Amino acid sequence: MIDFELSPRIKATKNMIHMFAEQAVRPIARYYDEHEHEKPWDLFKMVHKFMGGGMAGAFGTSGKEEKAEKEGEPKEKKPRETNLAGAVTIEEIFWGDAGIALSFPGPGLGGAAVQASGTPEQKERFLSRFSGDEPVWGAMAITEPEAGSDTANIKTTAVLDGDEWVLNGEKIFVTSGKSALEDSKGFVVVWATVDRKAGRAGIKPFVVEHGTPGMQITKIEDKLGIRCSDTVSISFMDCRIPKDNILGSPEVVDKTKTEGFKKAMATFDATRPLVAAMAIGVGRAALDFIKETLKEKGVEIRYGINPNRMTVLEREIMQMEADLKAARLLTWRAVWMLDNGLRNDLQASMAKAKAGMAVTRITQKAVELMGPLGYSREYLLEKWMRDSKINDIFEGTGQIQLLVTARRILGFTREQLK
Amino acid sequence: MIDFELSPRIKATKNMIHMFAEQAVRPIARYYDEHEHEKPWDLFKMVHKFMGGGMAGAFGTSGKEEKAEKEGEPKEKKPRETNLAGAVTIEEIFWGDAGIALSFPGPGLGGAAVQASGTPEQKERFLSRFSGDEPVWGAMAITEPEAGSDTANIKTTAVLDGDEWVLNGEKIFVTSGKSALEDSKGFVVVWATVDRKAGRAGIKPFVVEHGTPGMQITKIEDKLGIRCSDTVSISFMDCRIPKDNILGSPEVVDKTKTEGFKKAMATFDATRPLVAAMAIGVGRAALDFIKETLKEKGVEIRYGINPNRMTVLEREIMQMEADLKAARLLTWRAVWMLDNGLRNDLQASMAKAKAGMAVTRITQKAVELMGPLGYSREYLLEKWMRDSKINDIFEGTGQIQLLVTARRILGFTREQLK
Amino acid sequence: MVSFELSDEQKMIQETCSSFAADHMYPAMRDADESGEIPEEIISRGWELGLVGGCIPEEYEGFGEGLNALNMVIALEELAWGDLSMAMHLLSPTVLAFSVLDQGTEEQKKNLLPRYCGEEFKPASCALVEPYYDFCPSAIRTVAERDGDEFVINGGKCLAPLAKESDHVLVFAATNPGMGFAGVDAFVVPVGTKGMEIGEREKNMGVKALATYPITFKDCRVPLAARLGGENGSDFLRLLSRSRLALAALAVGMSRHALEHSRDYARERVAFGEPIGSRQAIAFMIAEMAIEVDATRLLVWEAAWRCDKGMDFAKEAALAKNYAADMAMMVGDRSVQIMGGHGYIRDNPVELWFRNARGFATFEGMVMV
Amino acid sequence: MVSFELSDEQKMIQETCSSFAADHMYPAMRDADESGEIPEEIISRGWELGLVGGCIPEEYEGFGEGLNALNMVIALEELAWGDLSMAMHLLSPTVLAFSVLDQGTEEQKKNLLPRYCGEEFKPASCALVEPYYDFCPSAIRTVAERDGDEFVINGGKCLAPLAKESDHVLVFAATNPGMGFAGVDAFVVPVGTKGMEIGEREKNMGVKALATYPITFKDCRVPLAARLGGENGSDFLRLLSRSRLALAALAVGMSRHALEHSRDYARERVAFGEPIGSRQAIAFMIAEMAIEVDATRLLVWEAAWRCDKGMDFAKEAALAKNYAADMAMMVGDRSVQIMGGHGYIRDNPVELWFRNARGFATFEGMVMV
Repeated sequence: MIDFELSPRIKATKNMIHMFAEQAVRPIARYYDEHEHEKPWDLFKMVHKFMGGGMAGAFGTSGKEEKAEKEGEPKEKKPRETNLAGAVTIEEIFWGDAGIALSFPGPGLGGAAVQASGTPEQKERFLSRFSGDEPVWGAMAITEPEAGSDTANIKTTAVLDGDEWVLNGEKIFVTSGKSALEDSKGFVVVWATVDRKAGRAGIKPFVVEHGTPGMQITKIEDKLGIRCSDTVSISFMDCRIPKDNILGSPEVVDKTKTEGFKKAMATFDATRPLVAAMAIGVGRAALDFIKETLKEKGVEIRYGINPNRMTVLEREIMQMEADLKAARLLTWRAVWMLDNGLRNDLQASMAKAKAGMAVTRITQKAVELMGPLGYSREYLLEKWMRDSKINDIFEGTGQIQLLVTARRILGFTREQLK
Repeated sequence: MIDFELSPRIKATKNMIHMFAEQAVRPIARYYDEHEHEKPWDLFKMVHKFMGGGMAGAFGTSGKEEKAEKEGEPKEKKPRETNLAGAVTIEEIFWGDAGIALSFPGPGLGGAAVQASGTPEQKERFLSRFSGDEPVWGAMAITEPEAGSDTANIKTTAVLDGDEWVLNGEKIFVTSGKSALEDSKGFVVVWATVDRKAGRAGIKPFVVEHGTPGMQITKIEDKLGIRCSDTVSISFMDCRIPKDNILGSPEVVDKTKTEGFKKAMATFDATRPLVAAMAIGVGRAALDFIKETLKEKGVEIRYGINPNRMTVLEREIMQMEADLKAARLLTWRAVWMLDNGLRNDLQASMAKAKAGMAVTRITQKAVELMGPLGYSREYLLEKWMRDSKINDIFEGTGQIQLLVTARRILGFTREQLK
Repeated sequence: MVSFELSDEQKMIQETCSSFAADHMYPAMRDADESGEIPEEIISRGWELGLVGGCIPEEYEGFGEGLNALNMVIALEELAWGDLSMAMHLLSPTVLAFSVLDQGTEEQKKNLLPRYCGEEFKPASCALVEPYYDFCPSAIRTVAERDGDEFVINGGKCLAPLAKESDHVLVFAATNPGMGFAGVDAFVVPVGTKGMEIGEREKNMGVKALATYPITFKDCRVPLAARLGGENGSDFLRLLSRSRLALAALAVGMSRHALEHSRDYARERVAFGEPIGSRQAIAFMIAEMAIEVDATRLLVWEAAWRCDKGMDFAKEAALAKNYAADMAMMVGDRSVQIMGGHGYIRDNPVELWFRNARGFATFEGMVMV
Repeated sequence: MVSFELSDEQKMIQETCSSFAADHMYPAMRDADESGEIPEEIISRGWELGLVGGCIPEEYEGFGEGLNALNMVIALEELAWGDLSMAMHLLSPTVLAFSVLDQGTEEQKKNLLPRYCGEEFKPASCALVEPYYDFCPSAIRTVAERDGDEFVINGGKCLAPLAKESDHVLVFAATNPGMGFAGVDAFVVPVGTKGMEIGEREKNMGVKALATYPITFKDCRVPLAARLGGENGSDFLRLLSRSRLALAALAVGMSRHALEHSRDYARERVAFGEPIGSRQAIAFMIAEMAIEVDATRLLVWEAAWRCDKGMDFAKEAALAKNYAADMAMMVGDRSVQIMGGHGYIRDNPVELWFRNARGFATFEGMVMV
């Protein structure tokens, strides 16, 4: 039965999170943009205390929720809302500030990988820490200087030596890598190949604990936006980790079946719509700013009249609203499918592609429409334009999303449509 | 010395052609849209009489001009304006009506090919007819049912048998094919391969005279727009033509050098900006329609104010004007380079890509902006939207133009950027 | 609780309409466009789907439980996949019938609704759009002035579907000019009423198989009872919004077909040794088309859902309709572009969708959910 | 007769500015943006190009033959290729100097022009933009009322370049509010004049190395002679249009650099076994960027040519400036997109161009040809 009404539970969370975003996040957004590499520790502690990594719905589930999930089958009949709740929550928190929200403690993508491919023992060992007293971060290291979107081309190696895997290589663009490895007792999930010749099939995820010798943060990036969130480069030089820190089977199955990789992709299918929700939150912030500005000036928007009789401002706002709503509905559809155990890789890519492109356009247009107010750092609009650009880039650029979408629609393989 | 002032000679022609377009072409535009496959013979006779195929500047030069040219070297120092004159003239005539203008008598692309690759004897033999008393058409047959933009994949064969070439195959999308072969004593230049294995190198242009046995028009297309211009399919079944009707050398030079093909491409480099000029003419017609409608209503366009304070109508018009002007300037640059003996393949593609996309957008937007007046066949606006779409398609689609542009800018070969 | 799953009833509607569109409408689309005629038989078969009568309660001789916007937009999407002109012809009675059902007086319901519950297709027309480049439903120029126990209508309309073929036309006129949407009323005017003149059939760029007419009103007098809703009048913005949902749904259906056609062509057509869809330029166009078709459908569903829930949906309907008009033109244009020269030829369907698509920016009223 | 060939003088200007931009400006661009400071040495070297003095005739101690819009837009394109902030800093005196040269009284010329012909860089500011979201040059809110033999200026301005560093600010104010462009005059106001308060340096998203300031006017009194053009006043739309040509030319230069950077990156960066430029999605982006950069340059050239010919060029300048602002944002956005994650990092120049690009929609005045 088609329905767009959020359940009471989600509504309540939404309101709570919105209040939090408005009162605790928005006010400090500018400070952490101007003071790159500083961290809002008080906020982190509060987030950790009251949300118990709930925000981590963003990137996999927290220890607590994880337990809850064990009970039900993955494809249980009675409808679940975990991912929808995640999307709704994320939109609200990112409405507050993208950089700060991205820097929140929690299992992150690393946790999601453990969640997706870890054994019960591993889940216990790696995820339980997120329910502890202190904020902890999990991170994921895939990208390499020469790889970019080309994750199949990973050069970092993992060699089994007795009871240990020995990692060598360099990773870049690790979100919250510093938080996980230096600021807390966290870990990073590192994607490395156990067999270069095996291509995708040889690529496996390994959990590397904070403070493991041979692992070093070599660079902390200065960025266009989302500056509160640290993005680091990590080098691995003969970095030794326990044999059972590999996620999933160490077997290199035949080259067509790329189980390890599929798991990673499964992680992305789950997170992609959530990244879309992030974009939508920022876009909504920009739209709200414009609408409030106009309200103050007593300018009303005449929805419903002939669009060609509107002012440029009115029509732009109408288009922004429609684009934002369209992106949100595509996102809700993708998470709803996930919650209902339906394959959603196509819909997830559609949602992220739409949200990423819509919101970069919306924020860029918003800055233009607000003229000097838009361009000035006295207001947050220009920051949202900088922050939102990341949504068309990370977790797969807009182009990658279109490629995935096109392949599924045309029924082409990766080889047929490069 | 940068200068945008048209020479007095071109200005005079421009004004003359505009008057002609307004008084002789525009009034009958709707009739020949509603009566597809009928032809304005009186107009053709007049065009032939007074312009002596001058309009054919559109597609190569008329017999007369052709003679004139023999005197000067191709790369003579003193500035020539032939192609600029062509572009300016074409914009005016297509402002009148695209379908009718495309159907005008003259050497057309076929003549241009003779011009580009014919021997003096061939030029005399094939082009002199255009200075005769009766309107005559030349046509070009390249596209095949299975080829499309993929001209290298031509399957029509030409086999030398004694003193004759024997052609077999089928061609589609031959502009003015009926006019050339059935309505007048014209010819069609047919691109056929003398050696399939040789790929591009094996493809040669052959002149086939009207009424040659074995050549038959198999289909006359019903089209979205430009209905006054006939587009036909032609089949060749053991069609025999004199040995010396081949243009250029029959030798299949080594596969990297594709001389015959280069000539064809040279033809396109010359005609592409002229196709851009066609688009600009139609786009200007649409823009003029809107501006006159607004003028009647006493609505003035406030150029110069903050674009975001404009009405949607004002801003759209401003963008249409800028796009149209940009396309025209890119086109003028491309023909200016040609007139000055500079390689212009990049600029020609840029101009056509810009003009094609700008004008399809302009005409589609114009119909929207004019509401019921735009959608009604009582006015010509809807026709211009249909006509202009061809400009983003024929002589190489917008995508092909972007591909050519990108290859040149990136310095990639056809193999490096497919 | 959020769900994107169709009810069994909706799935049934979708399947029935979908197969009717595929088996009967689409095969006749091209001929209908070229000839301007829709085969009787398709309409009578289409009428058997019972889409109109299925909304009218038994007390008015129908066999339904009243209006359901969601069910109807699902049906409309499928029908427009088949052919836009036929869908709009078949559903021409909706504007009058559904407006009366939604906001008519009991008397109006009893008199009018039974006409649209019969075995036979029963056309009805509506006159909203006016022949001005800047026509706007909030600034209608046709006026209805009260004069004693009559209303006197003056003005001009266009794009009135099947006006000549119908017994009644639902005419929208300003009773309070300058009051925007609130100043507009609807009037049930019998065809043949003195002062109402239906002109020659219009020639449009698209929907060529749909007969539309201009109508002029010169001191056309109708009784007070002709006003929809009687003394209280009616909520024009609500009716307008319902029609916008219908138009947006039609745009989704037609565009979906254009997308599917482009997809199949891009998969099969070979150039430069590979299917053209294996090149990013074409592939990305198709991906964007798919994203926008789905996006529009969801905007329509959400607005229709709000409508059925009794929430305010005027803004949502306006956003959806405007978004749908832009989307349809983008998709229509690309479906031609992807076929290249073949797309420009009337042997293929895409140029027809290209012409139809542009209409959505101008259409208002004409069909309703 | 139509020609696209630069004169020898223009080629010379182009080469000189181009090598200065490559050798001195671009290498310092990133540091200047991060620190907000432009090295003295770059400005003094840039001043040696003689772009300002080269327009001022000898009678006013310059060494030029007066204003030449075409020459100047060619120079500006090259300088913006090097760095936008530095170019705008270096040319900050143009608005005052060129306005006076173009429309000042003989007295104003004699007093002011020699200041900008010296060996040393001499800043000058202008105050046109106002801190309202809907600021429009045709509806300036800062007013200058005549009171006896003085004008009294009241209002607020922003984005006044180098205001604190300058001796004079050219202030645009409405002498006839409501009269649109015709109601605006320019006033030469010495920094320090009572009632004119220059606020703290502004923080902008882009052009971070360019010092801009807000200025408030509270009953700021200036003599009648301070009005540009004296009793007759001046042609504001003409001055505005000249500044629009300058801004559009700067947008072309900066965008051209972003295009070249994207082109080189797309050629060299390998992913999935091939240069990313060998994929149509990226390649077509670059082709469109190239087309739009060239298109904008030609719009600017044509408008500048009209200006130099003494034709009306206000409309052309507005079209070019607006087109340039859209183009710059498109190019800036894509230059980041093409680099992916690397484009988001401040090690690379593209994010800086992305931030600068958005400014052109808001900038008015600030620099002039």
